[in-house]
Amino acid sequence: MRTEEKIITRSRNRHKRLDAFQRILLLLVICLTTLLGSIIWTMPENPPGLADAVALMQEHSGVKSPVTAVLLNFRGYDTLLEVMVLLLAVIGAWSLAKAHFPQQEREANPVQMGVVRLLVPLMFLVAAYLVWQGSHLAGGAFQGGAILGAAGVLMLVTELPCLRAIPAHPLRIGLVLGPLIFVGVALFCLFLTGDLLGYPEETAGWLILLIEAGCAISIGLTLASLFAGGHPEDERPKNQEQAKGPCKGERP
Amino acid sequence: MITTLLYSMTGLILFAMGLFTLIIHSHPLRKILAVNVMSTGVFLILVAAAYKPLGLGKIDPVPHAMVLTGIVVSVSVTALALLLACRVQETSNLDLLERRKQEARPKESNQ
Amino acid sequence: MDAIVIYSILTLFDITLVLTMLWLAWYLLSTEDIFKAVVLFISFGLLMALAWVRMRAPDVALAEAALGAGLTGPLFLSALRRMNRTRKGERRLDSNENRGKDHNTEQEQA
Amino acid sequence: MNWGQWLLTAILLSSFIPGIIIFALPEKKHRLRTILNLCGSILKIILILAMDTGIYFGHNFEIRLPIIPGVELLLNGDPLSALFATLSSVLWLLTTIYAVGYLEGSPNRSHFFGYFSLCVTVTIGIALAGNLITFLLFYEMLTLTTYPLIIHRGTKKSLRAGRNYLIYALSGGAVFLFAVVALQTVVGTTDFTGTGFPSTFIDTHATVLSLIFVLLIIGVGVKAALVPLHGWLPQAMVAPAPVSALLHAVAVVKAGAFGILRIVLDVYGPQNLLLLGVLPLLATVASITILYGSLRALQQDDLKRRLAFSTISQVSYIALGISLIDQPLAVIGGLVHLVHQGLMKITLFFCAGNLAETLGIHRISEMDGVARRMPLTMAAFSIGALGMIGIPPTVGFVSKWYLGLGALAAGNWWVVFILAVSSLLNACYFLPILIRAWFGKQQGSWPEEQYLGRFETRLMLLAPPLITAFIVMAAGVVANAQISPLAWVRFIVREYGL
Amino acid sequence: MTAFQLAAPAWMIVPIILPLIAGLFCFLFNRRIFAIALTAALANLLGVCILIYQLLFFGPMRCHMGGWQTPIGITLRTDGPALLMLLTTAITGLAVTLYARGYFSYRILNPRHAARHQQQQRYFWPLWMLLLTGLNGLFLSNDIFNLYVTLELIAISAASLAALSGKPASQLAAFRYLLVSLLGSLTYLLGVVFLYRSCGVLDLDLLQNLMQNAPGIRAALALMSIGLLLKTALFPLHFWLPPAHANALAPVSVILSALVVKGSFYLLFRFWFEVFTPIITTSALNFMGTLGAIAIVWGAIQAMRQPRLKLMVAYSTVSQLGYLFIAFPLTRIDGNIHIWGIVIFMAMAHACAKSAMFMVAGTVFLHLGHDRIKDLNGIRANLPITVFAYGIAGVSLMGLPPSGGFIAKWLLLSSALTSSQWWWALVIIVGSLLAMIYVFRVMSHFFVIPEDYAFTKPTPVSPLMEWPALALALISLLLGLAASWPLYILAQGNVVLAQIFPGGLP
Repeated sequence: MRTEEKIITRSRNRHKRLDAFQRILLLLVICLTTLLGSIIWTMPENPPGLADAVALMQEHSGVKSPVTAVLLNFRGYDTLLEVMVLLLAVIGAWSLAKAHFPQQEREANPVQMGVVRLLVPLMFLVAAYLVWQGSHLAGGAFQGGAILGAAGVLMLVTELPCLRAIPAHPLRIGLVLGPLIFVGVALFCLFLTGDLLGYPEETAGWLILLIEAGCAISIGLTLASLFAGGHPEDERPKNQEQAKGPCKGERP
Repeated sequence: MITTLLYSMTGLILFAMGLFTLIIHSHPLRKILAVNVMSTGVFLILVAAAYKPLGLGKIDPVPHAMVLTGIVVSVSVTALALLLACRVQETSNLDLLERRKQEARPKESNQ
Repeated sequence: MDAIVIYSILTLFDITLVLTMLWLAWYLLSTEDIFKAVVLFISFGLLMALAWVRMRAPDVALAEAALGAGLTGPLFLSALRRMNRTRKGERRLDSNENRGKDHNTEQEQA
Repeated sequence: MNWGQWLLTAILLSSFIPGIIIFALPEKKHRLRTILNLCGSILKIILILAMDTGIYFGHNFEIRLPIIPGVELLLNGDPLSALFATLSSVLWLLTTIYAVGYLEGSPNRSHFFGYFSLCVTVTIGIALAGNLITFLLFYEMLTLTTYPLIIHRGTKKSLRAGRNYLIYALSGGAVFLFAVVALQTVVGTTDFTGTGFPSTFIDTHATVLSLIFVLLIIGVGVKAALVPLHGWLPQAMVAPAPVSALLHAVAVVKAGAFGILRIVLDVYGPQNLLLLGVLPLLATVASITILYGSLRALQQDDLKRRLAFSTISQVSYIALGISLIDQPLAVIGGLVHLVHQGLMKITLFFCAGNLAETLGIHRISEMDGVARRMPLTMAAFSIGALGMIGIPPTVGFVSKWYLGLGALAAGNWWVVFILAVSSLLNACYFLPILIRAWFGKQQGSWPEEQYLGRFETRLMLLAPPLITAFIVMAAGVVANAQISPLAWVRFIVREYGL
Repeated sequence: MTAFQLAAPAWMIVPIILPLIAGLFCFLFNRRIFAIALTAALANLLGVCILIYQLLFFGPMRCHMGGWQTPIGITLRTDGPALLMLLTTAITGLAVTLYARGYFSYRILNPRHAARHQQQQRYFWPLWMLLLTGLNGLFLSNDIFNLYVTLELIAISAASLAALSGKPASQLAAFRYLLVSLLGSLTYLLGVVFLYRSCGVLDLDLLQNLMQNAPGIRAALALMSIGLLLKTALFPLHFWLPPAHANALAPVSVILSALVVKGSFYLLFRFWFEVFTPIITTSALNFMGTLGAIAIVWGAIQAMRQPRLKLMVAYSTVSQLGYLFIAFPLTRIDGNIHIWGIVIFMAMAHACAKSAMFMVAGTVFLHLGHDRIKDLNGIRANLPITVFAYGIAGVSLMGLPPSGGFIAKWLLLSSALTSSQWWWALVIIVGSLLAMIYVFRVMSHFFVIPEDYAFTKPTPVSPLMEWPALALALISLLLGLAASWPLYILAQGNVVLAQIFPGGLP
């Protein structure tokens, strides 16, 4: 704790001049960078990699895009855990606070509404296309999900009144959908082939697409929920007094 | 090969700048920004390693996949960290308020 | 001959891109105004997307463009707004209170 | 498991299980608690006597429990452990009876008796330990189980005493641990073999082994209260009288002294120690302790404090005796003093407790004429005190006689001198008490007089000191008989081939 | 149906996938969350037992995820150390699950903050289950990038858990914790990048074969180690630990202190003594040992000075972690004989003992409403089992026999003396003495029942809060007596250990 305080007090007069601690730190960081830089400098010209190995197995992966093959087939387990990380971020965010909506409903700005009306369906389309093309070109669940998330953010920014009423439970189902499908497919493959996520070769493409679609939806919802910054209105446990809830800090 | 080197060095410098800022600055948002810059730096080094000029061989997709997941994760972590930073400020603010109230009130027992 | 020209142009592009990125990063990390820093960060993200394209990583570029510009920026901006609001509230309450100490002595209560 | 191993297990469990049950018992069930305690201790005595018999007829009692390579728990019944185990179990029975009487009506008794039982379990464990690791295990556990007893009253003073005790004992334990590991590293085993490790190690590691010996002695010396490691003992007398009895006679100090015996006789072995030439060091420390303890005892007015310093002095007779390892007579004197000192000191502490409990007397200056009010107690006290001085036919005389003979045989005149001076000092600090008590005139009323029971005090308080005092006399009178501590010690010495 | 044979490596995914599914369901459902979590914890323990059975009868195993072989696929691996860590996690995790149930139920009884406490409980379970997933994944994984992902999983769930209490202090600490974790993860990732550039593979076995003394690999090791040290909170990098651990809810403190810190340490240790062994220098080992030694003393001194019980326990963690690092310099000369034994023992004993202590601290806190050490007198009268658990856990922390901590210290001491590095032995002894002081400082307050003590009749504490603590404390105590079993498991498939104890273990 004390170090932190010191750092805080130090940084207060930061712009006057770097003090001794900061100078030493700067020196250290520069040394470190130089050292690592020189190591990178001396590294071999053609770094070894897995490009060839992946290319060799590409045809068995069920998709044409090598990145998607790595992401969802060869290293699908990684991605499964990454999807869980995303979900965790939402759980963490929900445990912290209630979502942030203005108290009184604001009159919708017609220009904003127009933009939203135009953009959001377009973004959904783009997202769907990205997921679809992920099997052979750039794109996939993460990109599609990101677009979906951006659409959600757009809606949140315009503070559409309907968003306030989104009930918690369906939202949770949507958030968990992608991971559940992922796990479900993984276990399904375990039963079929004896390996977790060991897709049968002929159906690999479809299974991957299924996972990607589910994950895209969940990732989109995840990102939008993260932007909303907390759990939905009705997440509060029932039968309890409402006055001093978990989110009393919202509006002093 | 100069491209790889150039971008790797850039990544390294970004990492270092982020690190320095992370340690010396106290504002939570700036700390989070610094972490983001750092992670970008790391990703850049990783992708630069996989780069091959057009026609000089295949691009290694594994680093790309790694960076892809990394970026998504870093966004979600950023969101969580931002929320936490906001909460820190709000709760301490609220805390202050409550203490004010308690001080204004005549002293009651703790329980 | 053509290859050399293309190569030099690319290298020039690389150097420009890299220098711009570094300058942006330095500026956004050191500027006093956090709002400015966040805006700079968004543009930094877009430049990064460009860099990913240059690195022949279109997947990453797509993700960066969507996430860096479409999500991280708004996230930072909304957090900034939220913090500013609370800070103002606090300032109205008491401008001299030293917050640093409150946290440490505060105790969890049953 | 053969019957011998069952027996060893049963010996340990006979106090452990009652202890655990007592912890769980509600405070009010004092009758059940007392029954459990007494049954446990009587059972323990019976079992230990059975073991003694077995040992006498050459049966081998041993339990090995390998833990990791190089570390094993080893319980082993040999004549020396039988000596200590018998002493502890008999005195535990008496102390339990005494404690039941002493603590009647005071709070937190299930806590107290629970730890009391555990403490004895651990002491017996020390007695039965077959290697230094097992010894260390029980030695550290002894510290932990006695600590709650010392701070039982919960006063500031007792807390301070407890803290000091912990600091001393645990530091000693740490040094001991270090030394044990070092010994294990050098020699490869820490089993109690009866002859010590092969003397070839002396040629190669003489310095290290000497150093380890010193560290080991420091480790156990803390509990044995060798000067300058004695600081905790006088403070610990703030604990209730049964606890003092436990500390001074049954468990703690004895465990330290017993540790010295084990290290000298079993870990290093007489031959090795003579080769290393470190015993004079031990003898010197013991002598200094004897004199220092006696001198400090002279200055005390607080009765229990005087007794505490007397313990410091008396326990070192054991160390002194064993340090004259080439003289069987001196060794006999030292070993038998382990028993005799326990008997005498427990009598004295019981009596001191009686005085404090019945009349509120804590200081010697308050004791004028107390023998008229409590004749039986003071009679027991006198026997104990005379024993301490070494007046025949008490057991104290027997110990000192053998020590003296051994020293004379070795031509160690300074030991004889020490014995003489310390006996003189013993007389100086005990006789005035007796004179005050028997011939002094009561001055005013007693500080806090209570009338307890039909006799001068409660029967449960009165009986134990009388019994121990009787044993002090009897064991002295029949010292040469077939069954006596002395006879058993001779048996031990024979077994070690000294 | 090869997947269901007992010898199938696919059993390895059980400890990962079960808590994962449980976490999803805990988040999804509103009711019966505890039942889901408890089932997962029990099944997890069962799964680990199956894995141990496999190890004993079929030896160490590799499980290729998705059936892809190593260069491109991810591999999971079981061996002695990993399984023992899994076992520790499973046992502690089960106890924490029970404890948390009692803890939250007790808190919800208080009508003033019932809503808030229900809210906390609502999110505790999914976070905890996913944290368990991350930990199990970490112990099993054999792929450096996958390890990064598990580290992220652990970091985020741990930070969210740390912030759960909602108090400003805990949120500030959690924020700092999150940043430190992120910094650690990023540094680790940079190391991964260097390693990938140098070797071109991500699998630990392949890396081990490719290991050579190249600058890139050394840099990678340094970066990864720094990242992991940050997460492990070795001495100069420990600043974030005490506030984060001490201000969190009690079950969370237990998890953070007993398990989370061990995860990154385990990884670090694995790297140093399995993968990167050829390039480790003696001076590096000594450096780690020195930091560990300073941590032991510094943490213990800080623990002695703390006014609050939870802070004391948290600083004790800093100190105890030092023991893990002091084992580093003792390896070279000893030829790895004891090293895994020491470290695993220390980790197991500490995990159990420290969980018990934090549980005790939490129970005491709930009981009294504070945890100021000087006002703890007389607790024994109302919470005898809890106090007993504290005492036993203290014995293990102090390293007194027959606890697991004693075995670890014995092994450390004997290694130090065998290799003639007696100064480490001195540090260990001093550390245990200091530990005795801080443990007994609290103990003396527990034991004393002052004359004027008011025997109140408080809300009875749930047995779910008292017994798990006692059970863990007893495990940590009896671990010493059953020491041969963990060593036996450790020796399975470990060439070095098998040579040293050829069938000599029961």
